[in-house]
Amino acid sequence: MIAYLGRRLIQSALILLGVSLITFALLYLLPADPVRQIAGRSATPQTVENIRQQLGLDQPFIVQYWHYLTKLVSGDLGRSYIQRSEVTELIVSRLPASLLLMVGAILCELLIGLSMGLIAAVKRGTATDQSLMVASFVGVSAPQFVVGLLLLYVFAVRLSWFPIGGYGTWRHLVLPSLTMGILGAGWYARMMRSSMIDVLRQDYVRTARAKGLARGAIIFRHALPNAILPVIAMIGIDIGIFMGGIVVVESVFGWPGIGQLAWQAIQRVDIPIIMGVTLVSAFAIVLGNLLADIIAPFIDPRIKLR
Amino acid sequence: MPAKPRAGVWRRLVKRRLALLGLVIVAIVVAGAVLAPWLTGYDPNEQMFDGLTIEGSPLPPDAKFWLGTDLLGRDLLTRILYGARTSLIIGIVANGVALFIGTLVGVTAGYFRGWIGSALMRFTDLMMAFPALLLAICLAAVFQPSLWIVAMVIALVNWVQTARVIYTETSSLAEREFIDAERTIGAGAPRILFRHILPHLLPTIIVWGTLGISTTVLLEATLSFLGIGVQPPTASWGNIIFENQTYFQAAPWLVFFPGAAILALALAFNLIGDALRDILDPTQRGRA
Amino acid sequence: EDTVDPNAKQGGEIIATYKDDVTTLDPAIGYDWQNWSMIKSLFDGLMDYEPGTTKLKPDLAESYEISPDGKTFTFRLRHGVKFHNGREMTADDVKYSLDRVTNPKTQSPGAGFFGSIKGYDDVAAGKADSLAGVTVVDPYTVKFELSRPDATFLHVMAINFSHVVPKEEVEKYGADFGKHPVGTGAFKLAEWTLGQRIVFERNPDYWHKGLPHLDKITFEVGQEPIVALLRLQKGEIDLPLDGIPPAKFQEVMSDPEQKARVVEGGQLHTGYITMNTTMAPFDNVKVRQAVNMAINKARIIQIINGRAVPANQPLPPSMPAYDKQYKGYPYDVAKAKALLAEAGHPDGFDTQLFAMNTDPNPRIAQAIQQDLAAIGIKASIQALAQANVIAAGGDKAGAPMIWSGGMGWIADFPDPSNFYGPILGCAGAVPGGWNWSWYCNKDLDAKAAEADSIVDPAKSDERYKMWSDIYAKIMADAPWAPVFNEQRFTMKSARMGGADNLYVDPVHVPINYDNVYVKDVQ
Amino acid sequence: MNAGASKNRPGATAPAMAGPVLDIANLSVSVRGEDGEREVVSNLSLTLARGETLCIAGESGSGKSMTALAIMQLLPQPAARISSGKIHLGDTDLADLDERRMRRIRGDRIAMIFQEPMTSLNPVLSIGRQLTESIEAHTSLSPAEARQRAIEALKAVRISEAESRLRQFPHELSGGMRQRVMIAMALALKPDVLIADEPTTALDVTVQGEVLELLRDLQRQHGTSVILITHDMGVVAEMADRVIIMRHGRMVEEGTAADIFARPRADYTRELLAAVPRIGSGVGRQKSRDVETATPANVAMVKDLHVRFDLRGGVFGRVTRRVHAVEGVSFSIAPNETLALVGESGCGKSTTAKALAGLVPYSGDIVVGGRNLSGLGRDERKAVRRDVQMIFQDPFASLDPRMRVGDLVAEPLVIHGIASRQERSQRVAALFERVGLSADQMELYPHEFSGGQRQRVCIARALALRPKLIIADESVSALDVSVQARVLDLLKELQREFGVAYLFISHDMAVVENISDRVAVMYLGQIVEMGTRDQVFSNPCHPYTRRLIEAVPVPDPARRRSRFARLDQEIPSATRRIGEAPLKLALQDIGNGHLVAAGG
Ligand SMILES: Nc1ncnc2c1ncn2[C@@H]1O[C@H](COP(=O)(O)OP(=O)(O)OP(=O)(O)O)[C@@H](O)[C@H]1O
Ligand SMILES: Nc1ncnc2c1ncn2[C@@H]1O[C@H](COP(=O)(O)OP(=O)(O)OP(=O)(O)O)[C@@H](O)[C@H]1O
Ligand SMILES: [Mg+2]
Ligand SMILES: [Mg+2]
Repeated sequence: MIAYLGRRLIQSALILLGVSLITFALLYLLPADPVRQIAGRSATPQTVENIRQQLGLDQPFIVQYWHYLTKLVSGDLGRSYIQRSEVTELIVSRLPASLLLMVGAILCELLIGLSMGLIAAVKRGTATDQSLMVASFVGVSAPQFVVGLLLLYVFAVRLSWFPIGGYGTWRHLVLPSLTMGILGAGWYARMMRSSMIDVLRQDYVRTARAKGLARGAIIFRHALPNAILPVIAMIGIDIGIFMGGIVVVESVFGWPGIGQLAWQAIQRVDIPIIMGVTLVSAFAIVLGNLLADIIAPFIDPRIKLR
Repeated sequence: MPAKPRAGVWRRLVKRRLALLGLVIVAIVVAGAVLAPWLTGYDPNEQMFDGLTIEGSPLPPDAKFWLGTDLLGRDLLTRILYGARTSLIIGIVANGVALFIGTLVGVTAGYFRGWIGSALMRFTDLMMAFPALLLAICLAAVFQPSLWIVAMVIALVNWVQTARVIYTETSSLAEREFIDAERTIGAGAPRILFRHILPHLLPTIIVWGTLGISTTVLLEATLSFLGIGVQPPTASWGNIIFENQTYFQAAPWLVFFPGAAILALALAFNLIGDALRDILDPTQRGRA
Repeated sequence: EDTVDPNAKQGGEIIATYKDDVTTLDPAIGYDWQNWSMIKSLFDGLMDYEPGTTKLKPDLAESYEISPDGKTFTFRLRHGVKFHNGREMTADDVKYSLDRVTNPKTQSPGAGFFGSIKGYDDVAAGKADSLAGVTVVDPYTVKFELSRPDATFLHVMAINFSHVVPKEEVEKYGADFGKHPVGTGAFKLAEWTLGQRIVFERNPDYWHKGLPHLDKITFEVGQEPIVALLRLQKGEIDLPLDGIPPAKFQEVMSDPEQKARVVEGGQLHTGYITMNTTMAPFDNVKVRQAVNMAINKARIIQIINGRAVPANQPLPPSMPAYDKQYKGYPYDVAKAKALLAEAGHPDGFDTQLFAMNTDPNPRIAQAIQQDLAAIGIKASIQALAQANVIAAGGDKAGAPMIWSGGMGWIADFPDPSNFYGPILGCAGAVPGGWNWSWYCNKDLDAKAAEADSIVDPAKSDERYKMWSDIYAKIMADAPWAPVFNEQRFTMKSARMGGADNLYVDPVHVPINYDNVYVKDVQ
Repeated sequence: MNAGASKNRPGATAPAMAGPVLDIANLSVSVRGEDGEREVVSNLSLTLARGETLCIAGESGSGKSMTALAIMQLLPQPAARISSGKIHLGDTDLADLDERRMRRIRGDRIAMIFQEPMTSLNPVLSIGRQLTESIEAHTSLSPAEARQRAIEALKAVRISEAESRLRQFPHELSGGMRQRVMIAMALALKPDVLIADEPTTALDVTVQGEVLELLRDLQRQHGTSVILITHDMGVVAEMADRVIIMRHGRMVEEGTAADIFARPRADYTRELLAAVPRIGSGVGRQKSRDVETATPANVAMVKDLHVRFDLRGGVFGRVTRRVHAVEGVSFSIAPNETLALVGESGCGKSTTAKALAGLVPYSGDIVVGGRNLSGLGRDERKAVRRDVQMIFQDPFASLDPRMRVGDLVAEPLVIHGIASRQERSQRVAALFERVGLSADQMELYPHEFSGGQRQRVCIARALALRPKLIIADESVSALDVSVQARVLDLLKELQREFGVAYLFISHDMAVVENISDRVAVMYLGQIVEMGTRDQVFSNPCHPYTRRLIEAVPVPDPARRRSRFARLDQEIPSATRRIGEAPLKLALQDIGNGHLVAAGG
């Protein structure tokens, strides 16, 4: 276990290194000049040059990347070009909102997706099954921003059940989480259904039935834990999808998370922030996958961490 | 005698109600895209003088503009029809390229173990760790967006999942006994790959292909929504929504119709893909 | 001493919203729409403007003197002005603040404004730490020596970059001073939750008695304009400061109750199309003139719901030196075509039009595209993130045409010269510069320098006349096609009080926080 | 409970108790398929007396499992249903009982054990949980009492350290132990009827003996009635009081075990019995030929073969443990000779075969046709490869399901560039005929054949290149006895005709005795005994060999054993830490080339 963790951590570090290198290279190739963003429109060429030097942006790529890495090792993500504050501080201040949203979204998709999938699998072939699956398809196929705008319009503007935007109480969380969750819920419903149908065909379910167990016990105790495994693995991958979706959903709902931060930074070529957010996201994804892998043996004792 | 494999896939597809619905939708969209010039009397980019109110507001659907006009006074129906071209091109090209890269990487990594395989898979892991949309945004910023660039960006982002799936499948195929059997009769890697592994991957590739189209169309829409998609005035369903999204209350038709179009197309491909998955799955063969 | 609104009520709190997070509140750095007037409320400069107008007045300075040659400015400081930390502001702070803003290490985007101060070049080059031209005569007197007469210098002393900061606090927070601003202004920062809210609290020790009126302003950020407006309609907030979203404009303006709460005003803004005068075929003045005649400005203004007035010259109407007599190029497609033909392009040509990718700019670009198509110019649109457009513009071979919207020129201070230097003068026509039409007319540069050396306020009309001429000449060369001057529409809650012009203050953009008040306090 | 306690066993006496426990009358089960409904059990009637063991035997697909599932009301839904008939358990007719009431009967009054111990237990629940839940479902015992009952049940099936086993998960147990847990689970509530559907088919012979023994014991104690489904006539002979033979969903014969074996009435029964391989009746060749050590004439020679699989672990993924799958195996095969490799699951038989076929990297020497494989280039190796062909255990898995069988058989010719297209198809047609298939079947896909036919396709494919050696890895294990017999005959015939040598891998001692010239017994990656068939079977010297032979159930109720040889422990693992190589056994010649490992 320890060895496994150690190895996974090394792998993760390498992945993060790769991510940082690629992002850094992409940003280096960007035609837009960050210095011009900082210097503003009244700057003299002298000022521009000064700033370029100050930021080390006149250095060759390798040198710049090396500087970035060495600082990164000590946890220093640099300072935002535009905001001038520590990227770490900016991200830390916005991360809770994004994490909250992510947790909300995961809850939504698990709650909706898993129960839909479960019901559909148990009622396989019936009208319930079919309508649930069509619903899940719609969920998978709906563009997030359309869903977001629609939910906003119906539940916040028209019905006033939830606030229109912003951040703070659980009521603020509902609509954005739902928006992010619906897509995943569709996937999970389908995955859960097929996984569950598969599990319900297994010999051990037959054994459980042969023992005369009640239906509930068979479904929830015998089938569910087996069926949920592929879903757990998905949650890790999901985090990557969320990190993308966050940009859209946060902007629709004015949610103060890192998605908005990233989007603003991209608009203004604020490289340290883009780097920071990318790395944090990549870290979250890697961590999510790691967690999924670590949780798996607790659900399925056959799985050994090796 | 049971049906020969793949013979009758089409027939079985058509027999499923949902798949049929999907096929019909795709057919409608394709027809709309191809026949756009004959279906509407307007030019997709023509900003009509009578397409806006005096105050500059778009017109709701009426007899003249069936689906209303957009913020520049263009006929929305026409733009949606022409936008279908973009969305389909992106869906097919981007997805095709993604599928190709994904299959190539997945098969190579899955069949050839050793350093090539693990290097490829580590790279895939790395790409998985990228927040996809963020990567797309960065890429879109580096290359100035055009239809083809957007397609390539989407492909570069989307091949990863395919590679993963194909990898898993290839490595389990490579473990199958009949592959061992091929080796014992002296079959070389090319033969095994092309004659024996690829045909088995075909259902997966087809299914991912169809499912991927919907993902791709959605991603293009999202990129357009963020203003880094296909360039105006070229219409794509995504950028129609993007241009008009703030009007979703004042002029809901501007978001509703293209949104419904995206949903319908994505839904259609999902339905087809799902049905294909069932039909092509050998373990399902012979089942009712 | 200027007046305080006698009807103003003291106290009360308001909530204002912005979409984007506030980047920094450091006066040497902040250069955004959001933080511009926030900084003005936290800090003060030697000069300021009468609230709601473009009229200069002394602020931290009690009075000033200008030497006859226009090269020495002596300011006498107000006594008893205290920083938020309680220390009294003195002439040393003034000098420190200017040394700081010009020091390259500060990376101030506004350093260039101080180019006329003696010793600026040395500081900018890193050869000196201190501006030789700024001397502390006594704790309440500070003297500026310029290397050339500079008619805009009093404006420069009013812009944020020259606002006075306390050395000890700057040193304490270092690069984070922007997050912990301490100034002499009407408000002080009470809370800043990144990405969520900024809270301003009334500065009880503000030197200007009776100001500010409000006890507290909460800025909520990250709010989409449309959400902000909905919240305003529900009475949750008072000031949606990104304005009325286009999608809602019609609805608001057609409701008399809401319309009554909308304040309309001019803005020191011009939206224009640049044409790269070094790139064929735009190196031909006739082509540029043709473009000027091809643009249907009325239609474009219709697209943005009539929230602008057509422009025919670089300067906006509310700017001194705006030439009311100037008629500009008429909208005349036939003539435009003829001009194109004369220029050797009877069938038009292919080109590119760059624009920023946020609404409504892509739409405006498409309208322009259609207008150009009418005379045969086939322009493909490049709708890019702001940074990329700016990069293309600063590259001599980068962008044939750029629609300036979203990045367009909003004046730093209400002086005609402010529309010239970086965006139309030779100084800006350098790689990375902001003169995207790469228009460089040495004669005009000389004329501009001459105009700006007329420092005597009494001769300002003469100076303005010179500037009007300069802009007229520019229009003859037509490096730009001015399209419109945006009007500002600020909507407020019913409880907000204060003169209308405070809500469309030309300098305190978007509004003047110090002088507004709420009507519902006891 | 005391009902059966006093009963004497063994003995084929008809059960004395009045009134059957289970009475099935005219049961028909039909299955809906693509081409309509099909009866898979037709008009089956049977009774089961208290304390009796009823064996249902018959070829694969004859409807045995369907019958069992019908009794349990566990027919696969919605495909299968009981179309008519009654199933009386005491007074209740199970056939039309609602699900809720049926649930109370399942597990409590009728219990069932399934074929696959590996998949019949829920992998994610602990043994204890799975045991106690059925107890709790049917009794009002407290959790602690249920646990106690579970421990007793585990002890009853002779699982050591029963208490700590409760916390273990199925995958931590061996196949035999899992099947014992299944039995414990089934018997914990002392049901009236126990249905065991091929309970030992998936197990090694030695473990099979264990489990059968246990079933018998428990039945003796509790007087449970047992329906035992099997296709192994040996098991039938060992276990049955009465036997039912089924074919195509119908009962073809019913009678006491002694009657069935001694005086089969139906033709099919006779056919079935004739096909059963028996130890000691090997009719292959009378005399075992003498075998010399490696001569150039040998088609293949293996010397000191080692195959090890590295298991990685640790932070840097270094090799920490190693599976010593094959540890220094040496043998040689002469032309026209059959060498059998026997041993229990996991002892390294397949790995040896794979090394020989070039499918796994190995160390040591493999010489084929006088050429050492390790020294050859790619093309040469490909050429040598032609001489060694392989037939796998599962004919279905070893044929690419997406190719026509004709193409599959032609493929080796294509790869080696033999013959023109036309000649090829002629040759393939000839091969098809040779292995007993018709040439027009070339157009079909593998799934359109039966298991035996598929194996014939594999054989044809192996023969296509005219190899000198064919490796048959458990090639007949998956087949029905009758089919198995036919395939074995085919193999022998082909040997006579073409003079091919076989490396015949099997765990079934009876089959081995039938076909082999020489036998090598493998244990933990090493050969522990090797000699001619007669040497090994009439004079097994190594204890392990002896145990293997003894464990084979004899298909003759008259020779029923009172006890099976007990396995003293589970087979030790071939996985070891780095640096801990297993002890190398030295083989001693005890005369005439009969090699036996010293010590044992
Ligand atoms: N789920 C199912 N759906 C359709 N047909 C089935 C299903 N299960 C079994 N059958 C068919 O029912 C028939 C009887 O099968 P059954 O499993 O009872 O055979 P069996 O005698 O147990 O064979 P084996 O020895 O191989 O276990 C077979 O022809 C089989 O193909
Ligand atoms: N690729 C592999 N990696 C690791 N271990 C392996 C591998 N292949 C086989 N083994 C191990 O090697 C040992 C010998 O396996 P092998 O398949 O040769 O046994 P076998 O005698 O053929 O058994 P069976 O009768 O079950 O087929 C077993 O412990 C097995 O788990
Ligand atoms: Mg069966
Ligand atoms: Mg084996």
